[in-house]
Amino acid sequence: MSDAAPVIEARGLSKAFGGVHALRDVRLAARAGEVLALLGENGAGKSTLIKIITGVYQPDAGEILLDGRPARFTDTRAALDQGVAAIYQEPSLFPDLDVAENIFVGRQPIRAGRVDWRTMYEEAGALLRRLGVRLDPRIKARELSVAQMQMVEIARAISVNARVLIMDEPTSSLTQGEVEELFVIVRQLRDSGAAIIFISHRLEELFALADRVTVLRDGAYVDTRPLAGVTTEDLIRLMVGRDLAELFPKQHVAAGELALEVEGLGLPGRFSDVSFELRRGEIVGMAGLVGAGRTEVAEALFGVMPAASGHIRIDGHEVTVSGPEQAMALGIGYVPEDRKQHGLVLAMSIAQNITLPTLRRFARMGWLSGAAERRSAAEDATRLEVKMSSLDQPASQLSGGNQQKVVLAKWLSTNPQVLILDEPTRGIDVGTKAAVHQLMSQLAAEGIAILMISSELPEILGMSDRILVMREGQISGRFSRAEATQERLMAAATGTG
Amino acid sequence: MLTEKKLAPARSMSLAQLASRFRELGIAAFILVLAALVSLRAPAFLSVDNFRDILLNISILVIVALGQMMVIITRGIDLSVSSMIGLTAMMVSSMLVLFPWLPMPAAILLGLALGATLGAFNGLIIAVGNVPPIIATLGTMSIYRGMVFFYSQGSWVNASDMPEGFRRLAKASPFGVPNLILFAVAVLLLVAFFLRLTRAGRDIYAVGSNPDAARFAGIRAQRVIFTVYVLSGLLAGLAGVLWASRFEAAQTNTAFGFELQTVAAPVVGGVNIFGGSGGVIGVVLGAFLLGVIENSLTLVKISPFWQLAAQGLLILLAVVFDAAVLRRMQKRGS
Amino acid sequence: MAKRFLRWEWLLVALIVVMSVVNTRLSPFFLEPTNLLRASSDFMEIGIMMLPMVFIIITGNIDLSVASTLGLSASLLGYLHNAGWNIWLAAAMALLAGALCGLLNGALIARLGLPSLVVTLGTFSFYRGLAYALLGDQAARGYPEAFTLIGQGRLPGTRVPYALLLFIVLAVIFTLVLRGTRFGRYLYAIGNNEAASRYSGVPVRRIKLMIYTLSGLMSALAGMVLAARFGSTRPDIGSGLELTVITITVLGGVSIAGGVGTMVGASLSLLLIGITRFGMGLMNLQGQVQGIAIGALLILSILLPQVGGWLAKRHVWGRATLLPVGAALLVAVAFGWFFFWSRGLMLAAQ
Amino acid sequence: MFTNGVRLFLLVTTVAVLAACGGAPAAAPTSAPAAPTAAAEAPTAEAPAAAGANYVLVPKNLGNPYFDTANNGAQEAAKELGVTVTYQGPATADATQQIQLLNSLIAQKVNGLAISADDADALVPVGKEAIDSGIPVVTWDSAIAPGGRQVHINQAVSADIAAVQIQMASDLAGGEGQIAILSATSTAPNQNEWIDLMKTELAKPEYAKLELVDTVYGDDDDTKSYSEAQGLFKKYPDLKVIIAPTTVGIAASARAVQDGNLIGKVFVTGLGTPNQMREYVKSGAAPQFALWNPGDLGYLAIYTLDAIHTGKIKGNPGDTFTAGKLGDYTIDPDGVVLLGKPTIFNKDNIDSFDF
Repeated sequence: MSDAAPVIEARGLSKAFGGVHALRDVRLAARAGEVLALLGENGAGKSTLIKIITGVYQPDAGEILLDGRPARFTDTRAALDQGVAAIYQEPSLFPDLDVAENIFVGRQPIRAGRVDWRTMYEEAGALLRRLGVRLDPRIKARELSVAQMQMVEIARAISVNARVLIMDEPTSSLTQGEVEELFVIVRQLRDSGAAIIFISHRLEELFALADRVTVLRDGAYVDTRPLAGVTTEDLIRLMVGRDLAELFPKQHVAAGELALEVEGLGLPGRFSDVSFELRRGEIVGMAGLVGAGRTEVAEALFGVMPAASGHIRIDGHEVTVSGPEQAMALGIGYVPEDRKQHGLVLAMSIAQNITLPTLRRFARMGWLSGAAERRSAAEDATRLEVKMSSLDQPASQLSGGNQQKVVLAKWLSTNPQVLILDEPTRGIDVGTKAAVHQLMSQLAAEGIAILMISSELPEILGMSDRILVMREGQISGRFSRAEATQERLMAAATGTG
Repeated sequence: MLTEKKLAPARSMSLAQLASRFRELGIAAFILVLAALVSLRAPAFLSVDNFRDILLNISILVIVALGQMMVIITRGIDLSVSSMIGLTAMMVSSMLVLFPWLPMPAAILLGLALGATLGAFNGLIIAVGNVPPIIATLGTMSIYRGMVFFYSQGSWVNASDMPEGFRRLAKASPFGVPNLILFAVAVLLLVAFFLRLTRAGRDIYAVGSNPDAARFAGIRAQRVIFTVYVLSGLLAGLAGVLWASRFEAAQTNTAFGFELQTVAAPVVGGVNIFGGSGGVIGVVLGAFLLGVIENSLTLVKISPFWQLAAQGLLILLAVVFDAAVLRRMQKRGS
Repeated sequence: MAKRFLRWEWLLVALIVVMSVVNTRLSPFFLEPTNLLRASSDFMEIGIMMLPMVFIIITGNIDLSVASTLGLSASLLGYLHNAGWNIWLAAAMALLAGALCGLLNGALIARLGLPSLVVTLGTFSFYRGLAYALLGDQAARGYPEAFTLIGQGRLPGTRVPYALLLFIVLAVIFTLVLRGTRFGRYLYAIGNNEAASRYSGVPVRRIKLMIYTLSGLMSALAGMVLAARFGSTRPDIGSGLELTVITITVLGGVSIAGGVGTMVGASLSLLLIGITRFGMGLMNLQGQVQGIAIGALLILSILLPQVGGWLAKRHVWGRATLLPVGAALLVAVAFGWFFFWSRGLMLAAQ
Repeated sequence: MFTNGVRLFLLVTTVAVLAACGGAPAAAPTSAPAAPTAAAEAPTAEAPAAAGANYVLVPKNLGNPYFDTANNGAQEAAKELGVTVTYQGPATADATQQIQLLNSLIAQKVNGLAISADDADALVPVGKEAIDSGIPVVTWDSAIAPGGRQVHINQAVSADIAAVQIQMASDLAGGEGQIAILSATSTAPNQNEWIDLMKTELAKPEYAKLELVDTVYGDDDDTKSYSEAQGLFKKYPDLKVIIAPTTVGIAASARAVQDGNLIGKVFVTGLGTPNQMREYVKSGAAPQFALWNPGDLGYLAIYTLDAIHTGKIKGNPGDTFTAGKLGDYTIDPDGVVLLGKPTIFNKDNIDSFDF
C-alpha cells in the first residue's frame, strides 16, 4: 500500500543444480504492510527463490537485501533470527513430535531453564483456535490429515511474528472455509506491518489477498504489477508466455471400447466406494485437493498399495492387482507424482531408467544383451525428444522436464493400454509441458486410455474429455468437458456451494 | 520422512499414541510373563536380593544404552562404546594406580573427559566428515581397542593394585542402595531431563524425525549429531570408570562385545532404529528385559549350551512381536 | 557412475602396489609365492562370505549374521558327522541349513519390513546360540580326508589351494551376475531408490529374499571350507568374521548407503587387506595394532575423498571455522599428550 | 571433486598411516631387498644382531597376564641360551586368528614355535605345515593334538590338576556339601579335560559326601563369569564351594562372593594367578587356590624348542635334555614333557610370588 522502501529485496539471483539452471537473474521486492503474490507455473523457480531468501540454498550469484542492507543467511536459523520465516511447499513437519512442538520447534518457550510444556500447549492451542482449527496440540504430527498438517505449518510460520513471512502454497489442501480463516489472519499480519510473500495456484485467491504480483517463468523474472486492474487472462498469459490453445493441444477422439472399469474400490482410511470407467482414446481428468485420495486410488490400481475391497475389470475381465509387476502385465502404466522418489532411479543412467520395467525383454537366461537394450532405450528417448548428452548420462543431471520425459519414455516402452499420469507436468518448464500435453493427446488418439490426476485446473480443463473430482476419499463430482468450469470443480473439491 | 500423504485423519482416540505406549506396555507385559514363568520354576527369582543383583547387572548397561539411544534417535549408531569403555577403564585405573591419592570425583571427571574426547572424535568424523555412523564407529571400535592394548602393552590392572576407595566407588551403599544403581538413576534422570526439558534435547528428536524439516526449521543438524556422539562417549567414559570399579580390574578386553547389548537394549525397548522416537523408559525396560532374560536363564537351570540361543531367540521375538503389533495397529489406524 | 568407481578401483590397485613394495622392502619373505599362497587360505572363507555381502550392501541392507550362520552350518556338519552320517550328506544338510538361515533373515526383512540391522543382530546371537546347542562342549573331528581336502588340499603339482580356486570361480560368477544380468541391475536399482524400483515393477521383496538366502548358502559354504581347513568343528568357529567381511566390502567401494559398488572393487579390497595383514604379520605387529591400521584405513577411505570438496568451499578457512578447528586441535593435542605421558609413567612403573 | 591433488593426498596419507603402523619404513635398509632364497636360512630382518636362533612364543591371546608371565620365563631362557624369543599372539583367543598368525610366522622361517593352542584340532594342519617346513613345534599350556606338534609341555598331569582342585574344595567344604564348577568357555579343551577328570576324582570314596551340583561357563569373560557365580548362589543356597579352573573365572567368582557378603559361607578355589587373587586370599573369599608357575612353563618350552632346533634331541619319546635351572626332563611315550606339580597358594605363601 505504501511506497516505502522494501523490507526484503532480492537482486540478480541465479542458481543452478547440477548444471541445470533453476533461476536466472531473478529479482523481487516486498514492502512492509503488503502482500506480494509470487506467480508462476510449476517449475518456474518460485520454491527455489524462496529457499534462497530463507537461507536453505546459497545463491550462485546475486544478493539479498534486508532493510536495504545486504544480508547473507547461511542457514534458516540465521534468517529466522532476522525475522524471515517461511512455509515451504514440502511437508516439513516432524512426524514423531506433537503438534505444539511442531509449531514451536527450535523456539520452545523456556522457563527456569526448562522447556515450558504447559505454556507451549496453551500458546499452541490459542494459535490454532485463532486459525479456526480444532486440533489437540498434544497429538503427534504423524496422525494428522494433510489439511491439518498444512494448518500446523501455517501456525508455525505465524507464531514466529516474522517481519517477512513467505507462504509457498499454504492452501493446496485447504477447504474454502479454512482458506478464508487463513486470509483473515494474513490480513491482520499485513496490517501490523509484516511483508508477506504469497504463492498459490488459485488465481482467485491472489486477487482476494495480494496487492502486487511478481511473475516468474522458466526460472526467469517476467514482470511485477499491481493486481488492481489486471485480469486473470493477463496473468495466465504472463505466466505461460504463450497461447492457451498451444499449451493444451487436445484433439477430439471418439471414445472407444471400455478399457478399465472400477467399481466400489475402497481402502480403509484412504478412500472408499470409488467407481468409474475409462474408455480407449479417452483422457479422464481427476481433480481434487492435495490429500483427497487421488494418488491412493492410482496406487491401488497399479498395485503399489492394493485396495481392500471393490472390483477392477480390464477389457471386461475381472482382475486383482497385487503388485506393480502384475499391473504392468495387465497393461497398466503409472507415471507417479513424485518423480525423484518414485519415478526415477536418479543415480542410474537414462538408458537404464528407461529399460528398468522391461529388462526381461533384453535378457536371455537372465543375461542382458547390452546392445539390444541400448537400441531400445535410444528409440524411446528419441521418440520423446529427451535432451541429453548421452544415454549414459545419469538421470539426476537432467532438468525436470527432461526427467519427466524419461519417466514417460519408460512407461511407453511397456506398451500400456491404460496409462495413469499423476501430476504429469509438475515442476517442468512450459515448453516441455506443451510437449507432454501433445504426447497425451497423441497417445489417446492411438487408443490408449488415460487417467490424468492434476491439481492445476487449467490443465484439467484443457486436456480432459471427462472430469472426476475427489474429496475426502470419495468421488464428489463427475463432469463432462462441456459442463466443467473452475468454479464447479473447486466447489466439488472443497465441498462448498 | 513425511512424504506420504497416506496419513490417517485424526481421531479422538490417538491410535499411534496408544501403539507407542503399547510398545512400552508390551515389553513390561513380556517381562511380567517371563518373571511369572521363571518364579514358578525358581522361587529364588522373586527375592529382593535377586532383584538387586539384576539392577546392579544392568546399571552400566543402562548408562551406556541411554547414550546409544540418543545416537539412534538421530538415525545413527555407535559401535565404539565398548572400546571407549575399555580405554577409559584402563586409563583411569592406571592413573589411580600411579596416584592413589586422587579423589574419586577427579577419577570420575577424568573418565568423563576421556570419554567425551573419544566421542567427539566420532562426532567429528560423522557430522563433519559425513562418514556413515556404522562405518565410522566400526573403525573407531578397532582403533580405540587397539589403543587400550598399546597403552598397557597387554598388562592388566588387578584388584590388589587399586586403591580401596576406587573399588568401593561402585559398590559402597552409603544411602542404602549401591552407588552403581544410584549412578544409573542419576544418569537416567539427567538424560530424561535433557531430552524432555531442554531445546537441545528436543532438537535431537527433531533431527531424527525429519532431517530436512529440521533444516527448514533452523536447527543445526550437524551440531546436534556431533553432540549426541559426544554424549555417548561421555556416558561410555563414566561407564568405563564404574566398570573398572565394579569388576576391580581393567583388562585389555574389558567390555569386548558389549556394544551389541547397548544396541539391543534400546531396540528391544522400542527405540526406532530409523530414528525420531524412543524414550528413557523404553531403554530401561529393554535393559531390564535383557537382565531378566540372562538372570532367569541361569536360574531355571537351562543347559548353558542353550542359553545363547534362547537369549537370541527371545530378543528376536521381542523385536518381531513389537513390529508385527505396531504394523497391525498402524494398518488399522490409517 | 561407472567412471567414478573405476577410479576407486585404480586407487585400490595403487594401494596394493604400494603395500606390496613396502612389504617387500621390509620383509624378504613377502614375495615368496609359497608364502602368499599359504596366507591366501586365511582369507578364503571371508572372501566367500564377502561375495553375497556385496549384493546385500548394494541394495542398502546389511547382514551381521554371516559368521553365525557359518558357525551354525559347520556345527550341524560336525553334529551329523558325530552321529555317523556320511560326510557329503551332512555337508548337503549343512548347506541347506545355511540357506534356511538366510531365508529366515530375508523373510523377516522383506515380508515383515523390519530393518536388516535389527533382524541380523538378533539372528547373529540366535544362530550362534544354535551352534552351541548342537555341539555344546564337544568338538567334531576326524572328518575324512576327502572332505578336509576342500580346505587343506592343493591343486596337484602346484601350491595353489583348492579353496583359492573355489573362491576365484565363485568371484567370477558373482562378478558376471552383478555386471551382466537383470538380477544385478535390479540390485543397483533397489539400492539407489527402492521405492522407484518397486514402482517400476522390480520384484523387490523376492530379490531381497534371494540375496539373503544366497548369503546364508555362501556362509554355509564358507563354513564347510573352514571346517575342512581346521579338520574339526567347535561351535565358536569363525566368530567375529562378520566385521572383517563388512570392513572389506565397504573398503572395496561398496557404499553402505546402497546403490554403489563393484565386485572387482570388493575383491581388490580383499587382496589389499590380505596383503596388509600378512605384511603386518611378517613385521610382527601385534594383532591389536593391526586393528588400529585397518580401522583407520576404513575411515580414511571415506573421509579422504571428501577433503577436496571441503577445500573447494570458499568459506572453509573463515573465522567461523577457525575456532572449532583450533579447539579440536587443542583437544586432540591435550588428549595425545595425556595418553603418551600416562602410558610412559605406567610402563615405567611396571 | 575428486581432483588429482586429492587423490595424491589420499594416497600419501594412507600410505603414511600404514607405513607408520608398519614400523618406520625410513629405517629400512636402502639396499635392494634380499632375494628370498638367500634370506631363507638367515634370521629375520628385525633381529640381525642376535647371533642365535629366533623362536616365537605364541600365547592363546595377547593381553593376558598369565601368558605375559610365561613370556617372562621364556625371555629368561632366551638370555641364558643366547637366542631371541619373540612374543606374538592373536588379539583374541580365536583359532582363526592364531592360524593366520602362525602362517605369517612360518613364512618368516623362524627357527621354532612354542604355542599355546586356541583349538587342539583346528591347529593340527598348520602345525604339520610348520614341521614339514623344518620348523620345530612345541606346545605348552594347551596342546595341539598329536600330529600337529612334536612335544607338548604339560604344566602338570591333568589328573593331578583335577585332584588338587578337588582336594582343596574338599578342605574348604569340610569334606561334605554342594560344590559347583565355573569354567571358561564350553569349548576350552583343557578345562573340559580337567572337568571330566574332576568328576572321576569325585567318584572316589573319600569324596562321597561332596555333591557336584552344576557346571556353568563364564566364557572367560569377567562380566559373564560374575553373573554366573551369582546365579550359582541363588540356585543353590547351600552351595559351599565354587571351583573355577580358569584365571578369569576364579577372580570373578571371588569378587561375587565378596560383593554378596558370602565370605565364610561360600568359598572359591581353582586355578588363578597370585597377583589377581591376592586381594581375595586375604579377604577369605578364596583362601586357597593352585597354579603352576607359568614363567617356568615358558622357560621350559623355550629350552625344549632349543634342544630340538640345535639337534640335541629329535623330540621323540624317551629323549632326555637339560632345561637350565629346572634340571633334566624326559619326553614321555605320549610326546609330553611334564613340568611338575601345581603349587597351592594361600595367605602364608602368596606374598612371595609376583606374577
